[in-house]
Amino acid sequence: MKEVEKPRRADESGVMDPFPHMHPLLKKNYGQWDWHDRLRPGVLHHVAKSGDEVWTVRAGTQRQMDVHTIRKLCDIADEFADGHLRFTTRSNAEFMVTSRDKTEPLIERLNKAGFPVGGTGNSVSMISHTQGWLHCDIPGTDASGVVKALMDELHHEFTHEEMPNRVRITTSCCQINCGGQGDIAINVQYTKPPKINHDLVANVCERPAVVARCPVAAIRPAMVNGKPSLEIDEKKCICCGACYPPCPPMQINGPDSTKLAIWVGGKHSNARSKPTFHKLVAAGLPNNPPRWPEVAEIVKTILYAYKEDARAWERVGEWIDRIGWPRFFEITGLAFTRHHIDDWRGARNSLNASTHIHF
Amino acid sequence: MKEVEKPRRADESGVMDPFPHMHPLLKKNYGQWDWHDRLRPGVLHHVAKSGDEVWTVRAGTQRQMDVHTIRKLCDIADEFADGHLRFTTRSNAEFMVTSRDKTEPLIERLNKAGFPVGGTGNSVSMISHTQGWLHCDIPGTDASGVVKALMDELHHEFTHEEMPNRVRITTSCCQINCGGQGDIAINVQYTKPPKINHDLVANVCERPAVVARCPVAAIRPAMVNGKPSLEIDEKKCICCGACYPPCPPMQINGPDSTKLAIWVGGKHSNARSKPTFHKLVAAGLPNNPPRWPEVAEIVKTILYAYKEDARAWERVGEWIDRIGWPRFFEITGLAFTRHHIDDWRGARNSLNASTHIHF
Amino acid sequence: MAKKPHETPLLNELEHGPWPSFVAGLKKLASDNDKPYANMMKDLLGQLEHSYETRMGYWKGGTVSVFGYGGGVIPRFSEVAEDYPDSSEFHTLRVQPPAGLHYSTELLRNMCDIWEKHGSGLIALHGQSGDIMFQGCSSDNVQKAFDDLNAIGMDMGGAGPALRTAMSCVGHARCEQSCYDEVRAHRTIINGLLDEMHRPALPYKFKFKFSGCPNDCVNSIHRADFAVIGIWRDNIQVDQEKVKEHVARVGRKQMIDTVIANCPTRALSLNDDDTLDIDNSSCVRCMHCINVMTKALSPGKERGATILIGGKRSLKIGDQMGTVIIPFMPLETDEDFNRLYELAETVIEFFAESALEHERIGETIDRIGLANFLEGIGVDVDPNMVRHPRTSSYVRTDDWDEEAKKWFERKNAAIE
Amino acid sequence: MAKKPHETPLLNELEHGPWPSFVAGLKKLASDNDKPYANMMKDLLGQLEHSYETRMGYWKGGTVSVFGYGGGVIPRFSEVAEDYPDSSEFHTLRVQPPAGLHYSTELLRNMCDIWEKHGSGLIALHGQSGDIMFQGCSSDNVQKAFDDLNAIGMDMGGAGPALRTAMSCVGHARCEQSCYDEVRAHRTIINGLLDEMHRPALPYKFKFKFSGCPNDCVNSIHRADFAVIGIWRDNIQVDQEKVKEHVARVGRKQMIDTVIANCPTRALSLNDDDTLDIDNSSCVRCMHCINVMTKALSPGKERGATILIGGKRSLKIGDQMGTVIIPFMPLETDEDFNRLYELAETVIEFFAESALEHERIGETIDRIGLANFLEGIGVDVDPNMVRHPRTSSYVRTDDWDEEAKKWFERKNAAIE
Ligand code: SRM
Ligand code: SRM
Ligand code: SRM
Ligand code: SRM
Ligand code: SF4
Ligand code: SF4
Ligand code: SF4
Ligand code: SF4
Ligand code: SF4
Ligand code: SF4
Ligand code: SF4
Ligand code: SF4
Repeated sequence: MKEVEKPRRADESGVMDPFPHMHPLLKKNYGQWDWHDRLRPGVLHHVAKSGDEVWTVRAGTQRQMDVHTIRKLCDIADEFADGHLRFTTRSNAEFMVTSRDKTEPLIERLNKAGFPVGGTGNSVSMISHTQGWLHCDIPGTDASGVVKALMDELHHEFTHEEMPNRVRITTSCCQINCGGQGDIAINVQYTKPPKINHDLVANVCERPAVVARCPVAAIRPAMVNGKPSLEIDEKKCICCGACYPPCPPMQINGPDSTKLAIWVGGKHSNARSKPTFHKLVAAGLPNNPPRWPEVAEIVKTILYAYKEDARAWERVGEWIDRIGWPRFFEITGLAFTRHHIDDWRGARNSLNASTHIHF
Repeated sequence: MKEVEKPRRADESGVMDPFPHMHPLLKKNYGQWDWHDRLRPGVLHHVAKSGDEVWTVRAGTQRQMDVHTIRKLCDIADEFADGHLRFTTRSNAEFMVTSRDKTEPLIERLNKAGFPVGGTGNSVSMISHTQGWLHCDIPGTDASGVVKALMDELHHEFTHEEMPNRVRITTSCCQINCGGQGDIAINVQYTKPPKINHDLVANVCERPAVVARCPVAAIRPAMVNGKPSLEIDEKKCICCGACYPPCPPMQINGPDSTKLAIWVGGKHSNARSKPTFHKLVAAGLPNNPPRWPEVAEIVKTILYAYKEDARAWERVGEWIDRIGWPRFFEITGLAFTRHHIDDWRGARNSLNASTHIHF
Repeated sequence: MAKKPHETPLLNELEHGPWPSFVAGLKKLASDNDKPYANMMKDLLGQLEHSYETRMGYWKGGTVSVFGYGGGVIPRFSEVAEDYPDSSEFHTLRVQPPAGLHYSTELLRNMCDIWEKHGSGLIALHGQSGDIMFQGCSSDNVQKAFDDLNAIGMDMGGAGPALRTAMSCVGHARCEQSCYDEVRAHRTIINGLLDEMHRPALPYKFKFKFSGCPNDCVNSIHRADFAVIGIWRDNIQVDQEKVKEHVARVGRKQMIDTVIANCPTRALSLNDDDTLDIDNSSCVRCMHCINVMTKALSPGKERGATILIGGKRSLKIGDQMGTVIIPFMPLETDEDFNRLYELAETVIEFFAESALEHERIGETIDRIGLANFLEGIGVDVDPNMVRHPRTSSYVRTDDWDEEAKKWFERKNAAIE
Repeated sequence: MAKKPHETPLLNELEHGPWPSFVAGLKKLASDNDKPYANMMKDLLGQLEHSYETRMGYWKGGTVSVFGYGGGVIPRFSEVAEDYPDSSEFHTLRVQPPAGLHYSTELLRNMCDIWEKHGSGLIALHGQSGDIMFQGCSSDNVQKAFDDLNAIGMDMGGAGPALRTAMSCVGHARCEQSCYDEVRAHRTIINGLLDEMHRPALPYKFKFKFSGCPNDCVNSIHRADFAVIGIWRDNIQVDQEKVKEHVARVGRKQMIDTVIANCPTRALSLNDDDTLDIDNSSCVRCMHCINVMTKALSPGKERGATILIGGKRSLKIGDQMGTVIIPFMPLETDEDFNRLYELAETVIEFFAESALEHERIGETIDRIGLANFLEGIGVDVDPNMVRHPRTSSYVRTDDWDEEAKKWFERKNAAIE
């Protein structure tokens, strides 16, 4: 800091108490809810044991919001929702209203202000959002742009509940994967070992730490042009990118070698089946801003196959477990390759050791 | 060979053709069977597409048979079954008869000759049999004796179909496990690292081969009393016994340190659930000939808990999957310990990564 | 005269379309020529457009913090500052929101005002870990912004090798499935361990997440080092009349296919009179039947939480989910919450002492084995921690009887 | 005068009880004083009693074989021969039975006669791998016994690092579930590769097992390096009238609970008229519904086998099951059986060339990865080989498009 002022000692207040900010009806019935249903896409209806009822209208946002947008949401909340709103784990805004009659006008108002209403129940909710080129120091692609481009295409599926069950899409803008597992996940997949900028290594990187980070021991300390640097065994390297954050001269990103991959069948809930990881289905997709059409295409293909074929309550992964991977690849027209066969630790558990076969 | 004769050149005839030995009705309808049911425990009834019917009476044997016993079986087959019989994968003898009327007299005759009739459907079939002290060079216990002692106790369950589904018990007389996976498996479990007879190592063992065999790299070549021998890192050793067959001076067996362990829930069939491995439930049981009562006790406890609690068609492992491992340990009164938690390769897959909890 | 905006033909393509546009928002900020952030946002858009053109990122890290705290700020310095000088510093402040993400418009408006003054005007609601991210701040303004935010009751979140900002689902506030008071658990733990957040000294990051039931609406099993998930121990509450109504509405076949056949442990059977036969001792509390019939079924009355430890994403050893460490912990009384806090503290202490540098707790467990981890934190083994007991015979069991004794002693103690 | 039998108080306890007693058999042999084996069996009982007393085994291996063959005999020399001299050599001949274990009493009687003459009179029917084990033979008599057995059409089985004796289920001979001719497959493969059995030169043992359907009555997935399991590709054959009869007999609730809810992939639904609605494209051919309703349901008509490779028990890396390598191989025509044989040959060749010493093929696959193994044997990848595609992002995919092309070319070729 340039100007030296006497710094204020922070009030280490920790997690903010939500009760002063919570909608009064929610506060009143805290822990005393009885059941819920859905009025229409985007509108939840919760009934408390006290008999109180609340309708929640859920609206999509761009997450990375300018203050004007946030104030617009506040105006709407002041007008319809007693000056309160909340955000969901997926950056949707939720407005709680105490009378059913308010829902339609509220929806209209939100739509007019450019906020789509939906994301509830068996719809496609907002895509989980990370940083990308806007802010991160290691991104292979953008995040805000990918999400915007895709949500434009999935608008109908956000505002309607026509899927067999909820669909939760995630993105990650580098292979570190700050985005979570997803019914469908769109992640960066590096395709080339890092190119080392040997001039910088000595200054910027703690070499033993970098060596230790590599999961396959592909990095060795080496002297290059008389300077201490690092060396990669390219045959061993699995292009994971783990060496890049602690050592930016290990350039793993390249405008053409940084590709996108699509994964499916990740699931967090414990409903019916246990939680699962998502599985790789397509890779090598071009990193093609501003609209990543090749990615959108595949996401939609998978989504519509699921929409058409899955049964009520089946999540994407559960649907595929029922119909089988052969049929998944058949109806999506995707290729099954040697790269689909896991070879990381514990890979044996992913092999089919049974005659449970799908024809 | 002492007397040197001109050796006969073998006729390398390979697998014997079964058709000359097969019951004529089976041969006639080979590949043309239509359906089957069971007349009573121990009697299968198969109907061919041709309308032909065959009744199969299954009888238990001791597997390790003297010629007199085999001839007794032959006499019975000649009398009732047109001079044919077969053996099952579990060493039971099967007599095929072409009229239902023959089944009762045949059963009577078998019983009189000391062969229990049963082992079909939802009964406890013959225990899989290995070599043990009778013949093997590395056994920790006997096989014939264990099987006999247990089958004596399970006679009722062999001759009746009162279990929820078939029960297949296996035994193995050392940790190499020639016996298979089982609904219930009774296996030797070593509890101490090998004691090395250093005087013999140099003569008997190929040391590098022994070192290579150890799955946890606990064996090192070493000079002991001036002779080349081997040395074990006892902290690393997992008492697997892999070093013993190629190097008998690595004495892994001890009259008190060789213990028995009980495993449950192995399953080979693909029916309903995929095939599974059996899981450890009890260990440290004394190797107590001639009747191994402590083992029999636990086997029966598990068996009767299953009999009482499982639903029709549930195999032992499927039953436990439904009721949960906590309840299994509760109703069998067995202890759950740190040793039940896997720590071998891929162990992570056996941990509960969900809130699927049984209370 | 106002600084001229960069041309952004690629980004402009994201300005339209039915979904709210962040580009429109950024451009609006860039055109707020009366605001201190306008030029910063012009150059930010320029640099972003440059990334879209070249498909490369141009930020690097550094060190920036606020007085008294070691973490919470993500510093960003531009690598192409010569071309985009006004956004050469574009740091983010991670700030902890109210638990459950409830806001009064007053709070939000205050946040906006502060960020308009000291920052870029760009706020992310919320980060994947649950922070409010005030994105885009010069090094000079970080302290000022924080001071103002702190003055309205907000505190910094986590970054670096530290306790991280936690998340809890809406739960008790609006959800009938919620099995414990998420806000209380969330605030008790994080506020108690706050020092670990503000002065990073752990081997690596450590995240808590709180879900009120096994639907796990905050993804805690995959994404939290320490997941607290609501559950119940007694029987599902059933209103058989409402079950019948459900069957009448959807039909028998549909009921069987979507509910009965979907129960993971065959705990459900439909009686011939259309009532439900629940074998609660086989039920694994998966929530499915309750989710389908929200009116007819509810979680039981004896409620609490399951604790899983070790979830994380892919770095170094591949993705890992948390493992059950406590199958059931009642969470109703003050003592219950104390016990939860103590467990959290014990785990953090163990982590601080035993993890290698840059190792997540899940990796530690993987390295030392679950049984040793449990011993380290003083928790007894329980069959609910495993899908199934070991399938490998490669284990040394000479202390079997001693270990078994511990189990029987515990069982007996529980009875007395 | 006849040699005096040893006292066997412990073994005697196994002489009685309802199950057939091997001790009674051994004692009978030991008392056959007019037979050449009587003294051998007296000492055998003595040594066995000694093992029961001391809880230790007393056999050691060695080298014994028959002319022209490298394997098939398991040599056993006593370590306590001074006390039990007449059973100091007690070798076993492993002999291959008729496929499917069918016997005429004539064959069995011949075997008994030969073994009475040259051996101990003790025969195990059968070993876990499927051999007839002629147990207890002096070094001198091994060749004679074999010559006589060979003369009645029997050949030696496997031992050592070699092709092993195979097993096939009763299948076609008496089972309506059987999807291919097990005897033919069994004999085609083993007899074709017989040299590998008789002259051990493989890196380690290699076992084939043949089951006619997924019930896998010979445990092939766990216990065979190469498992051939019958399966069908088209729809389950249904007789709806018989389904209705079944439902009428057991009741709807029972039918739903034991059949519908037990289908692993929810491929079954009970129609309101008590007929069965089978979604064959979701069915994984588990056999369960067919097993329960043997009259109403049968495997489809387009039959063949699934091949799994790599099953074995625990030694060195822990138990392994086989992995699907060929999801479906028709097995009806001569060419079909040729193709099966060729695959077996290719795998054995690959094993011979690529496995390390004392490495089972399953361990090789584990070491080099399934994809490389498939390449090695020239088999194309197929999604049925995996439970699910990879969950780990740790893979280098720069040749993705080339690999994808292979798939599309194959798909196109299949259509043409
Ligand atoms: C608002 C929110 C919690 C919050 O604190 O913000 C929430 C709220 C509810 N969730 Fe959720 N879930 C929320 C994120 C999640 C997540 C996490 C995520 O999206 O990343 C999951 C895990 C998803 C996964 O498995 O990958 C999640 C899995 C569920 C499930 C399990 C569904 C399943 O069958 O697998 C239910 C049960 C149901 O739908 O009946 C559920 C049910 C519900 C209910 C019905 C609970 C209730 O009784 O009120 C709420 C309304 C759901 C709806 O949209 O119809 N919620 N829910 C989150 C809204 C996110 C959004 O804007 O889209
Ligand atoms: C005779 C035999 C085959 C042979 O070639 O020798 C055989 C014969 C039949 N088996 Fe088997 N199985 C035979 C060993 C096995 C084995 C292997 C073993 O016992 O080691 C298995 C795998 C066991 C496992 O999973 O660990 C086996 C798993 C089955 C199953 C699957 C049961 C399940 O629900 O998991 C069936 C289906 C059924 O019972 O309806 C079956 C069905 C049958 C049927 C009904 C097939 C038929 O339609 O004829 C036969 C009569 C069974 C009965 O006992 O009621 N057979 N069957 C074997 C008799 C062994 C014995 O004497 O006890
Ligand atoms: C901002 C955020 C993405 C977002 O836009 O929402 C984010 C951004 C970064 N994450 Fe993350 N992670 C964010 C949530 C996550 C999550 C999700 C979660 O917390 O539920 C994960 C997966 C769960 C987990 O913890 O494993 C996650 C897994 C990682 C990892 C991999 C950790 C691992 O052990 O596998 C790294 C790499 C590291 O720590 O070295 C990482 C590192 C980073 C860094 C610090 C990159 C770096 O090393 O410089 C990113 C800073 C970006 C920036 O410029 O602000 N981030 N990161 C999220 C935090 C916002 C917040 O505080 O609310
Ligand atoms: C005789 C038999 C047990 C029985 O009484 O039935 C048997 C006996 C022996 N087995 Fe076995 N195995 C027998 C079937 C099995 C099976 C079951 C099967 O084939 O379905 C297995 C498990 C499946 C497998 O192949 O893995 C089996 C897995 C082993 C192993 C562990 C192999 C592994 O890779 O894990 C060994 C140790 C070795 O090969 O070094 C072994 C080694 C042995 C040796 C040769 C011990 C030795 O190294 O000296 C035993 C000789 C005993 C003897 O004195 O006759 N035996 N062995 C079975 C062979 C009879 C036959 O030919 O019909
Ligand atoms: S996924 Fe990678 S690039 Fe994206 S925010 Fe996380 S660390 Fe940064
Ligand atoms: S990208 Fe991953 S595998 Fe390759 S050198 Fe870096 S850390 Fe190692
Ligand atoms: S299990 Fe062990 S002792 Fe028993 S026969 Fe097999 S190798 Fe020999
Ligand atoms: S018993 Fe097993 S672990 Fe122990 S030294 Fe021998 S081979 Fe190694
Ligand atoms: S996790 Fe459970 S309690 Fe929390 S919001 Fe989701 S459904 Fe409700
Ligand atoms: S909660 Fe899940 S496991 Fe329990 S009865 Fe309902 S569906 Fe079955
Ligand atoms: S494996 Fe199948 S075909 Fe063979 S006997 Fe068993 S049930 Fe019949
Ligand atoms: S065979 Fe198995 S998977 Fe197929 S329909 Fe029948 S029960 Fe379901």
